[in-house]
Amino acid sequence: MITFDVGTLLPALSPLIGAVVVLVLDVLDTRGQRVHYAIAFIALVIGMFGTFGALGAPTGDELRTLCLPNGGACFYSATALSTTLQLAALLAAAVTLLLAWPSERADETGRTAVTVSLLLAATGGAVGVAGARDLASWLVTLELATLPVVALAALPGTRRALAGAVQLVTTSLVSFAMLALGAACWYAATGSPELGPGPALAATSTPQRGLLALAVVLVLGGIAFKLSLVPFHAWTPTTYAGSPLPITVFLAGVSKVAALAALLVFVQAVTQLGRSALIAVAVLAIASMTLGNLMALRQNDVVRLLAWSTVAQAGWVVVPLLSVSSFGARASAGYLLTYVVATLVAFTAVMMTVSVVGARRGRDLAAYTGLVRTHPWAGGALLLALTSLAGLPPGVLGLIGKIVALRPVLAEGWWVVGVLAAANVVLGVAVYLRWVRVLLQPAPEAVQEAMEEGGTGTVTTVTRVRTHPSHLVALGIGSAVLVLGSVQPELLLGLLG
Amino acid sequence: MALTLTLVVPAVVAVWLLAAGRRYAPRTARGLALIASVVTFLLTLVTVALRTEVDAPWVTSLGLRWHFAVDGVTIPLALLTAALGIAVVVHARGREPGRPGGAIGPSGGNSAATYYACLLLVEFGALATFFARDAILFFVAFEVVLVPMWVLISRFGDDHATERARADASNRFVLFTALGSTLMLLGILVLVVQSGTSDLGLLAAAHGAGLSAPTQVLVATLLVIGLGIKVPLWPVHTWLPPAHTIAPTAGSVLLAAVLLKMGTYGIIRLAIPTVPEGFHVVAPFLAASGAIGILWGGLACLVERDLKRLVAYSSVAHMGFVALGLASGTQTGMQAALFGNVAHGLVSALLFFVVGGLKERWGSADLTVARDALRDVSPRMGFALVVGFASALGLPGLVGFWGEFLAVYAAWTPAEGLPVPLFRICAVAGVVGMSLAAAYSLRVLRLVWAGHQNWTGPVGPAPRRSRRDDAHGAELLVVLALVALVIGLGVVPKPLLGATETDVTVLVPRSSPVGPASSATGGTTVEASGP
Amino acid sequence: MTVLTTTTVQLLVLLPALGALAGLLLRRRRAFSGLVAVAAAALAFVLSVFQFAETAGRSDVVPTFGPLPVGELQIPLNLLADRTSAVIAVVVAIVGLAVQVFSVWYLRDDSRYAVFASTVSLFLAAMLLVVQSNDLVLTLVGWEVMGWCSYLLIGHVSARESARRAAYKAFLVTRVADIGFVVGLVILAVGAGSTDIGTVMAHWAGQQGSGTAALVTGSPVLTAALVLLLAGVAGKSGLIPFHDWLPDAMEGPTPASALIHAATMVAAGTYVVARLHLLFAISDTARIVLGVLAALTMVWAALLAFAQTDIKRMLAYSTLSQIAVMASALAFVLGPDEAPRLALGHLFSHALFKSLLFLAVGWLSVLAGGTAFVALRGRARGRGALYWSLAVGLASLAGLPPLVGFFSKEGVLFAAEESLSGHDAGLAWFVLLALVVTAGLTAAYCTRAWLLLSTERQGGLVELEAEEGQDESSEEAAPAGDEAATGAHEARPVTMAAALTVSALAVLTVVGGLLLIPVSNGIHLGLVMTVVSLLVIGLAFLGVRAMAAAGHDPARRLGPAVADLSDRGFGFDAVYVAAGRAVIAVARLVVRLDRDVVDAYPRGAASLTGIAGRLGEKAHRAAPSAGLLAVVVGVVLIAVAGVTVWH
Amino acid sequence: MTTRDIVFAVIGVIASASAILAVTTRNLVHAALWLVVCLGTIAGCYVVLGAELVALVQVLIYVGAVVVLVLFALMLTRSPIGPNRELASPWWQRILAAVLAVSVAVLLAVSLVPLVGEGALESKNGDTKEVSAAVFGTWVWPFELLSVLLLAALIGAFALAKIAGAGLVRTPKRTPTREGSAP
Amino acid sequence: MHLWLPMLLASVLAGAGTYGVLARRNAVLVLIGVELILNAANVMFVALGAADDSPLQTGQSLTLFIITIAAAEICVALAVILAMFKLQGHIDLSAPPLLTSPDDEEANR
Repeated sequence: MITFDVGTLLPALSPLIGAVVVLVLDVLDTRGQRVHYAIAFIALVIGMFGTFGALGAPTGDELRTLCLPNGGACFYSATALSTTLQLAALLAAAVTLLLAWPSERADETGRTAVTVSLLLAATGGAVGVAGARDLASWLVTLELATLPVVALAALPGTRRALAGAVQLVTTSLVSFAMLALGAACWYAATGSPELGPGPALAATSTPQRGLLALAVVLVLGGIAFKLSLVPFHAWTPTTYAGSPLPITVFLAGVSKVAALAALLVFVQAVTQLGRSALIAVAVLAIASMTLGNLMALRQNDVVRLLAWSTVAQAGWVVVPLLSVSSFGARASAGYLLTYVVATLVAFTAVMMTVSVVGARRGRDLAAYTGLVRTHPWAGGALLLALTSLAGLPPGVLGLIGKIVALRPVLAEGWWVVGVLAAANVVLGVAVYLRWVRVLLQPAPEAVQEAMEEGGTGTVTTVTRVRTHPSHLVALGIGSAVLVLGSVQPELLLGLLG
Repeated sequence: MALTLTLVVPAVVAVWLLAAGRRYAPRTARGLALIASVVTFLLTLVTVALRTEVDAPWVTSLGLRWHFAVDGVTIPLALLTAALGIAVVVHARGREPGRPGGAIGPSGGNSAATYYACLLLVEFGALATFFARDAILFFVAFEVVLVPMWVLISRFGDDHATERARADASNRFVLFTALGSTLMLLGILVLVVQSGTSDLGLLAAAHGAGLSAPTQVLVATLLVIGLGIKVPLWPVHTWLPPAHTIAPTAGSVLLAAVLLKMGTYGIIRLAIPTVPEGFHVVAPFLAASGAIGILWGGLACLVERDLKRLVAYSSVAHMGFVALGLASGTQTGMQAALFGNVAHGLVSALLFFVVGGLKERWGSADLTVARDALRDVSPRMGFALVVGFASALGLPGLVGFWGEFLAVYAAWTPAEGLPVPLFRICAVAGVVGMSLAAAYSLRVLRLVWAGHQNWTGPVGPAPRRSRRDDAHGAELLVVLALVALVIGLGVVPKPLLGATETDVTVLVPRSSPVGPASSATGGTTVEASGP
Repeated sequence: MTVLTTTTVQLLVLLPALGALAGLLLRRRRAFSGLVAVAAAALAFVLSVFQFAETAGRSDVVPTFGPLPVGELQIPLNLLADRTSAVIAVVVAIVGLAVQVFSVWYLRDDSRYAVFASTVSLFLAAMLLVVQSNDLVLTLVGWEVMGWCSYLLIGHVSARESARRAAYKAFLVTRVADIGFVVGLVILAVGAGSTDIGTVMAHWAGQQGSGTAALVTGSPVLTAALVLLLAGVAGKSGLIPFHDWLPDAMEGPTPASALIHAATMVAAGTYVVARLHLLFAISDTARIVLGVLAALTMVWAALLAFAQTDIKRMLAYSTLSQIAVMASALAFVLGPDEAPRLALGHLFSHALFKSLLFLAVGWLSVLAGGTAFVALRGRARGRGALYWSLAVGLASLAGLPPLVGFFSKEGVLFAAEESLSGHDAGLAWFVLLALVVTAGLTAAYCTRAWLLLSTERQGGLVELEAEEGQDESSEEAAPAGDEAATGAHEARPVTMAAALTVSALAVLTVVGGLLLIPVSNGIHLGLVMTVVSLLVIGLAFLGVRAMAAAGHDPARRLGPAVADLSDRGFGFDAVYVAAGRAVIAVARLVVRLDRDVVDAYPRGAASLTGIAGRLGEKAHRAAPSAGLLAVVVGVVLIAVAGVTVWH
Repeated sequence: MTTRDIVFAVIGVIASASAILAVTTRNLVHAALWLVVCLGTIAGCYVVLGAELVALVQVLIYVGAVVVLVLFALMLTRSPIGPNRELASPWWQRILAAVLAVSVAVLLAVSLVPLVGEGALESKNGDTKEVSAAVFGTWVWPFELLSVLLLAALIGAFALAKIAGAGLVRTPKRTPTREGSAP
Repeated sequence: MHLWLPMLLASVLAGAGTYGVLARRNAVLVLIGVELILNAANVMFVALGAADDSPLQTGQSLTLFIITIAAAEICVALAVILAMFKLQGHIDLSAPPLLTSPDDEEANR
C-alpha cells in the first residue's frame, strides 16, 4: 500500500471537498448562494492553512507523502516552491470568488453552485498539480485545472463567450493530447511513472536521451498552451474577452499558477536539458514577449490589452528556465508571483470600473480617464499595478521581478536573449504607460461635476453605493500585497526558499 | 540614520502630497514641499559632514542590500541635487498649475500637489542613485526618477504644445531611458553574477580581478551604452531636445542638472573601477562619441531657432566634454569629468531657469521673433543670461572653463595603451567645440540680450513696464544664487576639485601621462611656490 | 621673496577685480561707481609702482590659491614678480588710471557708465593677471577674460547693429585664433607635466641641451606648439590674417579703445611671446613665422591707415602696424633676452603715445561731434593742451626724436640690424625692409592726419562740395566713433581731470625715453638705421605736404576709390563672412542629419512596431483552426529541433 | 516473429487503415464508424498485449459511450449525412496537415522503434486483479482526483446543455459583466 | 513478442490524429483526431507496460486514466460544440466566429 498524509494533501483536498460539499448543499437547498460562497471561502482558507507547513522552508527539505512502501518513490511532495505556488493559487482563487460574488449574487438561474464548485474544483487541480510527482496525478490534476474553466468560460452563453470557449476547448484538447504523448514518451524513456530527478538522470545517460527530449518538448508544448506562450496563445485574447470577467481573472491568475507549477515539476525532474531544448525555450519566451507587447500596444479594449500583456508576461515567466536548476525554477516562480499580484489588482480595478460605468464602456480605455482623481483608490491601485507590470518604480515589485527573471539568463551567459528582453522592456513600458497616461489625464467634465456633488472632492462617495464591498476587499488584499511587496520584496521572494 | 532620513523625507512627503492630490491648495502643497526640500538639504549637509553610511539587508534572496554611503565623488552631486531641490520648489511659487496665471502645464486638470510630489520624487531618486553603494540598488534608484519625470513632462509640460507633442516628448524620454537602464541592468547582472558580489566597494577594490577579458568588454559595453543613453552621448541624444523643449522649467532644470549627471556618475561608479580592462577597450569609442557630440551640439546650436532646444543641444556638447574626460582614463580626466559634471549642472540649471522664465514672458522661445533688448527690458534676467552663456562658452573665471580645459588636456595625454592620435584629434575637436560654443552663445546674446538685429522698436533703456518683465522675488533669488555659484566656483575651483581628489585616486590608479613628465622640476617649482 | 611683495602682487591683481564687482553692485549710484573705478585703478597704479621698487634686480614667485589637485597634471597657479612684469604693470596701470579718469567725464551722459567702468576694472585685473602670471593656465584665464571684456566694451552701445556686429566679430575671430593658443599651451603643459612657466621652459629648453643655445633647432613638437601659440597671439594682436576685427572694434567708446584696442590687450600677445622667448629662441621655424607675419602686417596696416576717412580707424590700423613692429623684434635672438626687452620697450612707448592719441581724439570728437576727418577738419587749432597733445602723439607715432616712439622704434630696428649678420639673416633683411617701409608710411599718415586736423580747408568750393559729399557719405559708411557723435557735445565742457589726464600722458610721451632705460636696458641706437629711418620719415613728410598742397586731403589724390577700399579694409571682411557662411552651411547639414538620420531609428522603430501590430491583428482573427495549426506547428518544429539536435 | 506478433500486425494494420480512413473520409458518419472500427481493433491490440481489463474499458467507454456521443453530436449539429463538399478544407491545408502528420509519425517512429529491445518478450502486463490492486492502492490519489474531474465535467456539461438545449439563442437575464450597469 | 510493432502502430495513430486535427474543419471531426492521438498514447503505455515488470502496473493504470479523462473531455467539448451550433449556426472551426449580436448589445448594455 501507499502512505497517505492528509495534512500534506490538505491544500489540494480542501477545495475539492469544498466543491463536492457545495454541490451536495445545492441539491438540498437551491437558494443559498451566500452559503456556497461561505463554504468556498472556508475551504480556501483551510487550504491556505494547509500550506503553512512547508512554507518558506529552506531549499531541499520537503514534506513527502503518497510514498511507496519500503522507501520507494513518493508521488506527492511539498517544497517551499510548490507550496508557495499553491498559496498563490488559493489566494488568486479567493480573489476570483470575491470578484464573482456580486455578479452571481442576484443570479436566479441557480448557477451559483455550478460556478462555485467548478471554480473550487479547478483550484483544487491547480493546487494539486504543484505537488504532483507522478505522471498519473500530474496529468489528472492538470486536466482538472483546465476542464472546469472551459465550462465556466462558455456559461454566459453569449457569442463572445462561446467563441472564446471553443478556442479554449479545442486548443486544450490538442494540448492534452500532446501531454499524453509526452507522458508516454517519458514513461518510455525512463520506465518509471515518477516525475523525479532519479529516473530522468538514469535516462539521460542511456540512448533514451532523445526520447526524453521528445517528452520534454511535447510537455513544453502542452503547457505552453496554458501559459499562453506564442505560438500556443491564439485562444488567449478571444477567451479573455469573451468570458465573464471573474473567469478571465481566474484564467489570468490560477490557471497560470497551475501551468507554471506543472512545468516546474517537469523541469525540476529533468535536471539537464539539451541546448536545443533551451533554445526552444528562449525562442518561445522572446516570441511571446515581442508579439504580446506589440499587440497589446494596439488594444483599446482593456481586457484584450491585459490578455496580450499576459502573453508577453508569460515570456518573462519562462525566460529564467534557461538555467535548468532550482535557481531558475525559483526565479521563474518569483516572477510569476509578481505578475499574478499585479494582474489581479489590475483586473480588480477593471471590474470596479465596469461595475460603475457598465460592461461596454468599462472595457474601453477611455473610461479610465482621470481615474486617479475620480476614484483614488482604484486609480492608485491600478497605477501601481501597471507600473509594476511595466517594471518601473513605484511598482518596485515588478522591477525586482525583472531583475529576478534576468539574473539566471545572464548567469547562464544568454546575454543575447537578455538584450532582446531589454528591448521588450521598452515595449512593455510603452504598453502600460499608454494606460497610465489615460489614468492621469484630467477627468471628463461629467465626472468633475459628480465630484463637485461628491463634496469631499473625490468620486468615491458617489460610486461607493455601486461598488460592492467584496470588490473593495479584493482590491484591498491585492494592493496590500502589491505595496508590501514593493516595499519589501523579500516578503514574496523569501517564501520560495 | 541621517542618510536614511535624507532619502525617506522627500519620498514620504511626496507620497503624502500624492495622496492629498487636489485637496491641498497650491500654497499648502508648496509649503509642505518647501519644508521637505529644505529638511532634505540640511540632512544632506549632515550626511556629507558626518560621512554616514547605512548598510542593511533588503532583498536577501537577490543579495541586494540597502547600502548607502557618501564619498568625495558623491558629495558635490548630492549637494547640487539637494540645493536644486529647494530651488525648483521656490521657483515654482506663483506658477503652480491649477491656479489662475499658473504657468506650469496646461490650465486645469492638474494639481499643484502632484507637481511638487513629482519634483520631490525626482530628488529622492537622484539622491538615492548618488548615495547607492550596491550595484543593483543603484539600478533600482536609477529607475525611480523615470515615472515622475515622465509625469512632469507629459502632464505639466509646455501648455503651448499639443497633447500629442507632449506625449511624444515624454514617451521618447521614458522609452530611451528605459532601454538604457535595462541594458545597464544586463551589464550589472553579468558583473554581479560573474564576480559574486553586488557591493560597489568590493567590486571597485577588485578592479575587475577574476573577470575574463571578454566578460569585461561585454560588461563595459553594456554599461557604457546603457548609461550613455542617459548622458546622453552622441548617437542616442535625440530624446533630449524634445524633452527639454516640452518640460516645465523645473523639469528641464532637474533633467539637465541632475538626471544627466546620473549617467556620467554611473559610468564613473560602475564601469570604470569595476571593469578597467573592458572600459579600456570601450574608451576610444566613448571619446569619439563625446567629441562628435561636442561638435554636433555646437553646430546644431548655431542654427537652432528655439532657445530651449538650443540650450538642450549645448547640453549635449558639454556632456561630450565630460565623456571625453572620462574616456581619457587618467586622474586628470576623471577630475575634469567630475568638475564638468557639476559645472554643467549649475550652468544648465541657471540657463534653464532664465530661459524658462523668458519663455513664460514671451509665450514662446522662438529666436526669430524680434524683441526688445533684454538688457534694456529686464536687466537682471539679462545679466543672468550673460553669465550663463559666458560660462557655457567656457569663459575662464566661470565654472564652465575648468572642466573643459582639463578635459582637453586629459584627452591630449590619455592613459597608456589608448590610441593617442585618436584622442588628440578628439582634444582638438574639443577646442574647436569651445569656439563653436562661443559662436552660438554670442549669437543668442546678440539676438536676445543686446537686441534683435532687425528690430526697429524702441532701443535704449526702456521704462520698466511691469514687475513681471524682470526677475523678482523667488525667481531672482534662485537665479542670483546660481550666478553666485557659477562665478564663485569659477574663480576658486579648488574646493570642488579637492573634494573629489582622494576618491578619484581610489577609482583610477595613477598612470604616468604620455611624454616625459619632468615631475622633479615640477615638484621643485611647487615647493618653491609654496607660501 | 618678502610677504610684502606677495601681498602686493596678489592685491595688484585682486583689487581691480573687486573694484569691478563693487562697481557692479553700486551701479545705481553713478558717483560711487565712478569713484570705485578710479580708486581701484589708482591703487593698482600705486601697487605696481611699489612692485617696481620691490623687484629691483630679483624675481619672486608668488603663490595664489595654491596648486589645483587635478591628478597627474600640476597646476601651481603662481604669479611672478620681476622687472619686466613690474614695468609693464606700471604702464598698464597708468593707462588704466588715465582711461578711468577720462571716461568719468567722457561717459557722463551714458546710462550704462557704471557697467562700463566695472568692465574696464575687470579688464585691468585680467591684463595685470597676464602680466604677472607665471602659469600658463593663469595666462589663459587673463587672456580670455580680456577678450570677453573687449567684447562687452565694443558692444557697449548695443543699440547700434554695427556695434553688435563688431563685438561679435571681435570675439569670434580672437576665439577662433585661440584654438591654436589653447592647443599650444596644452602641448607645452603636457610635455612638462606642469603648467608652471618656469617648469615648462626648463623642460623644453632642457630637452634641447643648453637653454640659451640659439643655434639648436627645436623639436618638431615644440615648433608645432609655438606656431599654434602664435596663431592665438596673431588673433589677439591682430596680425594677418586675424587683423580685421580691430578697426571694427573702434565701435567701442573711445576710452575703451584707448585702453584695450591700443595700449594693452592687443599688445598682450607680444608680452606672452616675450615671456616664452627662451623657447622661441630655440625654434627657428616659429620665429620665421612670427617675423613674416609681423612684416606683412606692419606694411599692410600702414598702407590701409593712410587713406582712412575716420581718424579712429586710422589709429586702429596704425595700432596694428605698431604691434607688428613690436612683434617683429621678437623674431630675433640677440643677447640673453635682449630682443624681448626691445619689443617690450616699444610696447611701453606705444602704450603711452597711442593711449594719448586716443584720449585726445576722444576729447576732440566730443567737441567736433564725430571722428570722421570731415567733422574734425581743422578742429584741433587753437585748443592749447589738446592741440599740443595731438601733435606730440602723432609725432611720437611717426617716430620723431626725441619722443619716446623714436627710441623704441629705433630699438626694434637695432634688433633687426644686429641680426643681419646672424644665422637668420634672410629674415632679418626682410623684416628690416618692412620696418623701413613702415617707418615711411607711418610718417606719411601721421603727417596727413596732422594736416587735416590742423589746417582749415581752402580753395575751389565746387571740388570741396564734392569732397564734402564724399566725406559725408564715407562718414555714413564708416561707423561713427561713438555716441558722443550723437550727444549734444557743446553742452559738455571738459573737466579739469580729463584734460589733466591727457596732458599727463603727453608729458610722459615726451619724457618717456628716459623710462625706457629700465625696460630695455638702456637705449639702443643703430647709427645707420637711425639715419635711414629719419631720412625716410623726412621724405614721407615732404611728400605728403606736397600732396596736401592747397589744403587738399592728400588721400584724395589717390582717388576716392582708394579711400572707400581702405575704409573697407581692402575688403578683407569678406573672407570672414565666407568662412562664417561655410560653418553655417555645415551646421544646417548637421541639423538635417540630426533630424533625418540620427533620429531615424527611434521613429523607424515606432512605425515598425505599428506595422507589426497591424499584421498581428490580421493574423489573429479568432479562427480556432488557425490556433490549432499554430499549436501543432510549434510542437513539431520544437520537437524536430529538440530531438535531432540533441542526438 | 511469434504468433502474437503476426496477430498484432494484422490487427494493427486494420487499426491504422481505419484510423487513416476516419480522418480522411468526406462522409461524417463514415468517419465516426471508421473510428469505431479503429478503436475496436485497438482494443484487440490490448488483448494481444495481455491487457484484458484495458481492452474491456476501451470497448465500453470508447466504442460504447464516446462514439455514440459523437454520432449524436453529428446528428444534433444537422451535419449532412453522406459526403459534403463545403466542409472540405482547402487543398493547401490538407497538404500542410499531411506533411505535419507524417513528420509527427516519423518523429515518433524514429525515436520509439529503436528503443525497445530486439528480443521477443513475454507480456508482463498484470491481470485484472493486479491492475485493480494498483489502481486502488498505488494510484488512489489520482483516482480520487479523477472522480472529481468526472463530476466537474458532468456538472459543466449539464450547465452548458441548458444553454444549448434552449431552443433559441438566450442570454441569462443577468450576465456577470452587467453588474451595476443599471442606473 | 516484439514491441516495435505497437510503437509503430502508435506512431501511425498519432500521425493520423494530427492529420485529423489539422485537416478537418468540422469540430466533431477534430475531436476524432484528438481521440486518435490519445489512443496512440494509450497503445504506447500498454505496450511499455508489457515490458515493465514493476508492481505499479503503470502502463495499464495510466491507460485507464487517460481513457477516463478523454471521456470527460468529450462531454464538455461536445456540450460546447452544441452550444456553439446553437449560437453560430455552424461548427466550422476555420470560420471566424460572429462576436457581436443583438443579444450581446443587450447583454452589454
